[in-house]
Amino acid sequence: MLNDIFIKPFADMAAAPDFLLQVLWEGLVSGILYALIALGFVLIYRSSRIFNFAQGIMVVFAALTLVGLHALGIPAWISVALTLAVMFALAVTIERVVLRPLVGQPDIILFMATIGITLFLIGGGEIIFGGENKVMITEELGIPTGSVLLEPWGGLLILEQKDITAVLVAAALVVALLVFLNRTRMGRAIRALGDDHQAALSVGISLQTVWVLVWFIAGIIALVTGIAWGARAGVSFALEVIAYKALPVLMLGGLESITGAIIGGLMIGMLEKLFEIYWGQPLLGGNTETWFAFVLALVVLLFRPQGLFGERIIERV
Amino acid sequence: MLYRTAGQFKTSYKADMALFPVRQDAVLLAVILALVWGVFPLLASEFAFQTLLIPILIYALAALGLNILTGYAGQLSLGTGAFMGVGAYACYKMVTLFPWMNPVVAILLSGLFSAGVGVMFGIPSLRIKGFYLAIATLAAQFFLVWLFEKWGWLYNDNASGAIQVPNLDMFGIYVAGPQASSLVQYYVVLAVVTLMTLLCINLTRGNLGRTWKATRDMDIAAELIGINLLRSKLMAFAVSSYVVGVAGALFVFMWRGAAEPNLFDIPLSFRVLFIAIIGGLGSILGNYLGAILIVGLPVVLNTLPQALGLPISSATVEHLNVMIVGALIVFFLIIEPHGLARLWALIREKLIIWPFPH
Amino acid sequence: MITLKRLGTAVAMTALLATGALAEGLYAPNLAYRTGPFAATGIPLMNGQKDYMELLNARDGGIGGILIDFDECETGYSTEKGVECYEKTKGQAIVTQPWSTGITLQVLPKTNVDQIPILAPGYGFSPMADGKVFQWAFNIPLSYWDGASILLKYLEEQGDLSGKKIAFLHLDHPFGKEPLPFMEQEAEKKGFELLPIPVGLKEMQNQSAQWLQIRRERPDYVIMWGWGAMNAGAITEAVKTKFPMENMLGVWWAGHDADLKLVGEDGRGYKSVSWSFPNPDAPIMADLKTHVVDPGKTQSDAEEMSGVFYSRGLVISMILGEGIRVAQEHAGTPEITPADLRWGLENLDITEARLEELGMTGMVPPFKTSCANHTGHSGGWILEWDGAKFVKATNLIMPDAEAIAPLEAQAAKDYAEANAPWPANDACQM
Amino acid sequence: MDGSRTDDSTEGQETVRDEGHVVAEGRRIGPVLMELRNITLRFGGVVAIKDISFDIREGEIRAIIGPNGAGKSSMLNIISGFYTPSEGALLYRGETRPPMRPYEVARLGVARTFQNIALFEGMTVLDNVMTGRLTHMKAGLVAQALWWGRARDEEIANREVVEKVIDFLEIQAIRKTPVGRLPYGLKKRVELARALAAEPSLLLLDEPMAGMNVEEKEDMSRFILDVNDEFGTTICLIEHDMGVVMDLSDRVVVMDYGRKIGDGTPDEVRRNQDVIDAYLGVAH
Repeated sequence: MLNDIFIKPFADMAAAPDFLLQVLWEGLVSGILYALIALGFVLIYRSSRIFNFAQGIMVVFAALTLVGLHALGIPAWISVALTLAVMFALAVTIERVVLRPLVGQPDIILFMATIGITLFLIGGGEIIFGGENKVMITEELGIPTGSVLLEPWGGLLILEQKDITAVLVAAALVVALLVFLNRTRMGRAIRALGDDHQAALSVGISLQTVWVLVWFIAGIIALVTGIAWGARAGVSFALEVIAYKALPVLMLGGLESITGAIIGGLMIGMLEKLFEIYWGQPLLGGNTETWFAFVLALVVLLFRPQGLFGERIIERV
Repeated sequence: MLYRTAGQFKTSYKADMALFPVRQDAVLLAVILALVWGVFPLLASEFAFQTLLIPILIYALAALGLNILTGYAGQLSLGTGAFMGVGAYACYKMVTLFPWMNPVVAILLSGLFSAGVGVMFGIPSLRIKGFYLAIATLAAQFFLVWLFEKWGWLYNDNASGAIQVPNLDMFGIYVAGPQASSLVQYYVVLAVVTLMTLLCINLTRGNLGRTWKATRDMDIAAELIGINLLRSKLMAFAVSSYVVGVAGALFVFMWRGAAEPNLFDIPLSFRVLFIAIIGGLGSILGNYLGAILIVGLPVVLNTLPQALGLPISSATVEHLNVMIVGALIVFFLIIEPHGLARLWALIREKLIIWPFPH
Repeated sequence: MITLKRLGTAVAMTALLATGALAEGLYAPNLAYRTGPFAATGIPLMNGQKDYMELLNARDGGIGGILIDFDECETGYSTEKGVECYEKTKGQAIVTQPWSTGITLQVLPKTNVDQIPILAPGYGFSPMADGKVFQWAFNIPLSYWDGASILLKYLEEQGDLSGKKIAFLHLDHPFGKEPLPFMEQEAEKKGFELLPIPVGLKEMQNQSAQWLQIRRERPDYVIMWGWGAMNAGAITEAVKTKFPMENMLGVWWAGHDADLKLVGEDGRGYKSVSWSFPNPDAPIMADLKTHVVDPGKTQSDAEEMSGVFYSRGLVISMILGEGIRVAQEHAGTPEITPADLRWGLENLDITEARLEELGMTGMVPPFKTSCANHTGHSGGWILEWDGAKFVKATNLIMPDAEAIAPLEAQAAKDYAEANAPWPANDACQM
Repeated sequence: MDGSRTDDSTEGQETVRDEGHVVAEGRRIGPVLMELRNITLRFGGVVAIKDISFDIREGEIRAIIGPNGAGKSSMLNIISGFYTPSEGALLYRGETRPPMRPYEVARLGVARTFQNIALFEGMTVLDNVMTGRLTHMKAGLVAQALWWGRARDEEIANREVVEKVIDFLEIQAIRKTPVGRLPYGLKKRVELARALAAEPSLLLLDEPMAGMNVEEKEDMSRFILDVNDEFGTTICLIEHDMGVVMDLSDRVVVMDYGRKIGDGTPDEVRRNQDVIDAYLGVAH
C-alpha cells in the first residue's frame, strides 16, 4: 500500500519519461485555460468586488456566438469581430440592467446576481443556438490542426498544433493584458479601483465605464478560452463545467492576484493530471480530476489562509 | 384591521417570547396547518402530490437547513446537494443493513451522518472565509459525489450504481418504495418537515440562534463577547447538515424512489440555494415561499402554454423556464435582496397599521 | 403562501384537464431531450420517432383509424425532470418512453403500480428482458448485454481473446455501467483482461486523462459505451493519441454519424454495433418525403435523415406503432388501454415480410417478443465508418443467449427480492 | 441615575488615595484586578507597544489616553485577548493569564465595547443585548431545540437581567428595533448595554464617546459613572477627549508612540511634562 502511494508512481514516472512529459503537457494546456478563466474572474473581482460566476457561461456563449455566426455564412474573422461586438453589448447590458441597480449591496447578493445571469444566458443560449454539440471553426480561423511528434528518450510525445496555438495565444493575451493594466491610463484606473474607489474616481474615469470595460475584457478572455477549448472538444453547454476549475485556482492564487491566477492555473492543471494518472487511476478508480483541485486548494488554504500569493491578513477591531 | 395588534399586551417575558406574539399570526398559521394537514391531501391529485406538494415540502426543508448555515450563521455553502446525498445514502444503507428498522427513524438518524460529514468539511471555516469558504464547500460537493460513484459499498455494489428504495412499511402501511401511496408519503414528509421546522424555530430564536447571528454579523466582535467561533460555526454546520441530510433522505425515500450519484450534483445545490435566497436568508418562512416559487414555477410554465393552446415545444418551455428563474433571481435581488420573507414582513407591517399611513 | 400554492395547484390541475381534452387519439408521450450535453445525439433520434408518427397520422390517419398524439416532454437527460415528465403524463398515456437508463430505473418500480408499459428500445436495464419479472418493461430489440455479447463475438472472430486486454470506456452513469456485470463474467470465461475506464459526466469533453491511461495501458481493443458529448470527445482523443481506429468499437449509441464526421477520414475503421441501419431506398423514406418533409412537418434535414440515428428513431416508433396495431387487433377496438398495449408489445412478430409491408426492409433485423421475452434479441450488425459514412461490415450476429440468460434470470430475481413485494407473472410460457 | 451627581463626584474621587484601599464617596477601590507587566507588541518589524506596565484595581475607572497611533487600542486588544503580546505578562487576580483566545477572556468576565461600533446589525436591540448573556447560558442543543426545561428557564431568567440593563440605560422604547436602524448615539448605548449584560468583572470601553455631540457625551459619562457606582464594575477606558477622561477616571495611563509616558491621578498626569509635550496644543 505504502509502496503504491509513495514509490511506484515515481518509479512509473522515471520508467517512461516521455509519457510523463505527455501528462505534463496535457496538464499545461488545461492549466492555461483554467488560468485564462481565472483571470477573467480576477479582473472583475478587483474592479468591482463581484465574484462573477457567469464567467464560465460567457465562455460558452462567446464560442456559440462565433460558431453560430459563421454558420450563417459570415466569414470566420468577421464572425470573430461580430462576436466581440456581442460580448461588448453583453457587458453594457449587464452593467446597466444588473450591476448598476445593485451597487453597494453585500457581496453575496452580487454573487447571486451573477448566478442569475448564468441561468439567463444558459436558457437564452439554448433557445438561440440549440443544445447540440457544435464544431469549432478551427481551420477557418487559420489554426493549424496537425500534430507535432517528438521522440524524447526514444519515446513518443504528441503535441497538437492547436494546443500549441492555444498556449501561445493565451500567453500573448496575458502579456497584452499586463501591458494594458500597467501602461495605460484606463488600465491603471482598473487597478486603482480595486484598491480605492475614490482614488479611481479622482482620475476622472467613471465607475460605469470601468465596469463595462472589465466585463468586456472578461468577454474577450471568454472568447479566446472558448475557441481554444472548443477546438479540443467541440462547443456545447457542457463546456461550462470547466469554469468550475477556475474556482480552486482563485483559492490558491487569491481573488485579486493576476500572477496568482496564472501560476495557480498552471499548477492546478498539471498537478491534477499527474495525480489522476499516477495515483487516481491506479488507486482510487479514476475521475479524481473532478475534486482534486478543490481539495488541494482547501488543504493549502488550511495552512495559508491568504492563499499562495496573498499577503498576510492582520485583523483589526 | 385584520392585523390590529393594539390591545394585545404582554404581561410576562414568557408571553413575549411566545412563538407568535401577535394573535393574527397564530390564526394564520392555524389556517395554513389546517390546509396542509387536512384540505390539500383531500383535494390533491397524484400529479399535485408528486410535482408540487411533496417536493415543495422537501425542498423547503433542504433550504431551511442551508439557511441555518448561510442565513443565520453566515457561512455560504455551495455543497448542499452533496450533504443531501450523504443523508440519502446513509438512509439507504441503514434500511438495507437493518431491514427491521422503522423507516422514519432511519430517516431521522440519517441526518446524523450528514451532520458528521458536515462538521468535517466545516472545520476549515474557522480559517477560510467568504467566497473562499464557498469554494471550499465545492470541494465537499465534488468529492462526495465522486465518492457516491466510486464507493460500491454505499449502493450495495449494484450494477447500475444507483440506489433503489425498497418497499418499506410502518405498522403495515407502505411508506416508501413503489408500493407506497402518495398520500401516505405526503403525510410522512409533512410530519417530519413540521417537526424539523419547529426545532429550527426554537434553535434560531434561542441562545444558539443569537450565537449564530452574532457570528454572521461580525465574527470578531462575536469572539470578543465570548463566542467560541469554531464551536459556533461547527454547530451551524452540524445542525444545518443534519436538516439537509434528513431532507436528502426524504428526497430519495419519500419522493424520487431511486437516485444516482449525479442527482446530488451541483444543480441541486444551486436550486436549494436559490430557494433560500429568493425566500430570504435568515428567515424560516422564506424557505417555504422560495420553494413554492422555484418548484411551482416550472410546473406552471410547463402546463400553461398547453392550457392556453400555445404551440411551444417542451424544449423551448424548459429553456424559457431556466431564463425566467435566472431573471427572477436578478429581479428579486434588485427589488428586495432580503427575499420573499421580507416582502411578507413589509406587507404585514403595513397591515398592522392599516388603515392609517403610519 | 396559501394562495400561491392553491393557485399553482389549480393551474396545474386545469392544465392537466386541458391536456386530456386536447388529446385527440392515443396519447403516446416521449420523454425527449433536445437540450443539454446529450442533445446532439438525442435530437436525430427524437426527430426520427416523431416523423414516423407524423407519417402514420398523415398517410394512414393514425393506426387502426385512430390518431397518435405523439407528444414530447423535455427532460434534458436529467433523471429528475424525467420522473416529473412521467408523473405528468402517466394519467393519459398508454406508454412511457423514458429515454435514459437513469429514468428507466427510476420509473421501473412504479410502472407495476401504475400499470403503464415502459418502452425502452435498446436501452434501460438488461434484465428487463425477463418478462415474468418485469411485466411492464420492454427493451426491444436488443439489451445492453446482448450488445456487449455481439461485440465480443465479433472480436473473437478476429482472433482468440484470451490474454488480450480490453478497455471498457464508459460513461459514469447507470447507462455506462449497465454492461459491466456481463463483461466481467465474459472476461473470466474468455480469459481477457477487462479494464473499465469511467468518464464522468463533467469530463465528457475533456477525456485527456482517460486517453493517457489508454496510452499507458496499451489495450488491444477499446469498447466504448458512450453517449452525448462523450462520443465526440472520445473519438477526437483517439485520433489524437493515434489509437488504431479499427480496434475501437462502440455500442449502438456511440455510432452517430455527426460524431465521426468531426474527424472524418481519420475515423476510418471505427466500428459500432447496431440493430438499425439507414436504407435510403426504402419505400418509407419516399413516403416520409411526400407526407412529412414536403409539407414542412419535420424538424430534420436531408443529411440527418440519411444517418444511423434518424433511421433508428423511425425503427423505435415502428416498434411502438406495431405494438399498438397488434394490441388493437387483440382488443378489438382502436382505443386501447396501457394493458392492451402491453399485450401488443409482448406479441410482436416483426418478420422480413412485415418489414417489407412497412417499407422498412433492411432497417432492422427481424425479431419476435413474447410474454416471457420482452427483448426479442434480434441480433445486430457491426457497422464500420468508411471515412464518410457508416457501412455494414458484417452480417447479422446473434448474441450469446446461453451466456446471458442465467445472468439475466439472476439479476431479475435479485431485483424482485430487493423490491419485495414484487409481483411476478408466472403464467408466462416461453 | 441622577444626573446631578456627575460634577461634584469627580472632584471627590481624586482626594483620598493610598496603596491598597481607596475610598471615594462610598465606592470601594479594591486590590489589583489585572496587572500588565512589561508588555511589548510587534507586528512583523513594527513595534506597536514597547515595554509597558500598569495595573487596574477592582472598582476603579482606569483610563488610557494618548494621541492617535499611540497604541491605546492595541493595549485594549491585548487585555481582551485579541492580540497576544510578543513579550510580557498579564496577571489576572494575581495569577499569570496564559495565552487565551478572546472568547476565553470574555468568559473570565472581561467585556468590552468597540471604537467603531461592532453591534450585530441583523438583530434587534433586545437580541443584541441578550448576546451579552451568552457566557451565562449553558443549555444544550437538544434542550434548546425543544425549548424545554433548562433552555426555557434560562431564556426567561436571562431576559430579566437584560431587561434591567435596558431599563438602566433607558433604551426600553427601542427594544424590538433592528439595530441597523438606530442613530449613532443610541448604537453606542446599546453596545454598552450588551457589555453590561455580561455582568463583567472588568469592562473595557474603546473610545466610548468618539463621534458624539456634547449632549450625548454627557449622557454617556453619566452612564459610565452610574455603572461604576451602582454595580461596582471595574472600568478601563480609552479616550481621545482628554477633558472627559480627566473628569471620569480615578487613574490615567498616558501613552505615546507605544510607550508609557505618564501614569497617575488625573491631576498628576496633567502636571506631567512629557504628557504636556505630547499633547501640546491639545491639553487644557
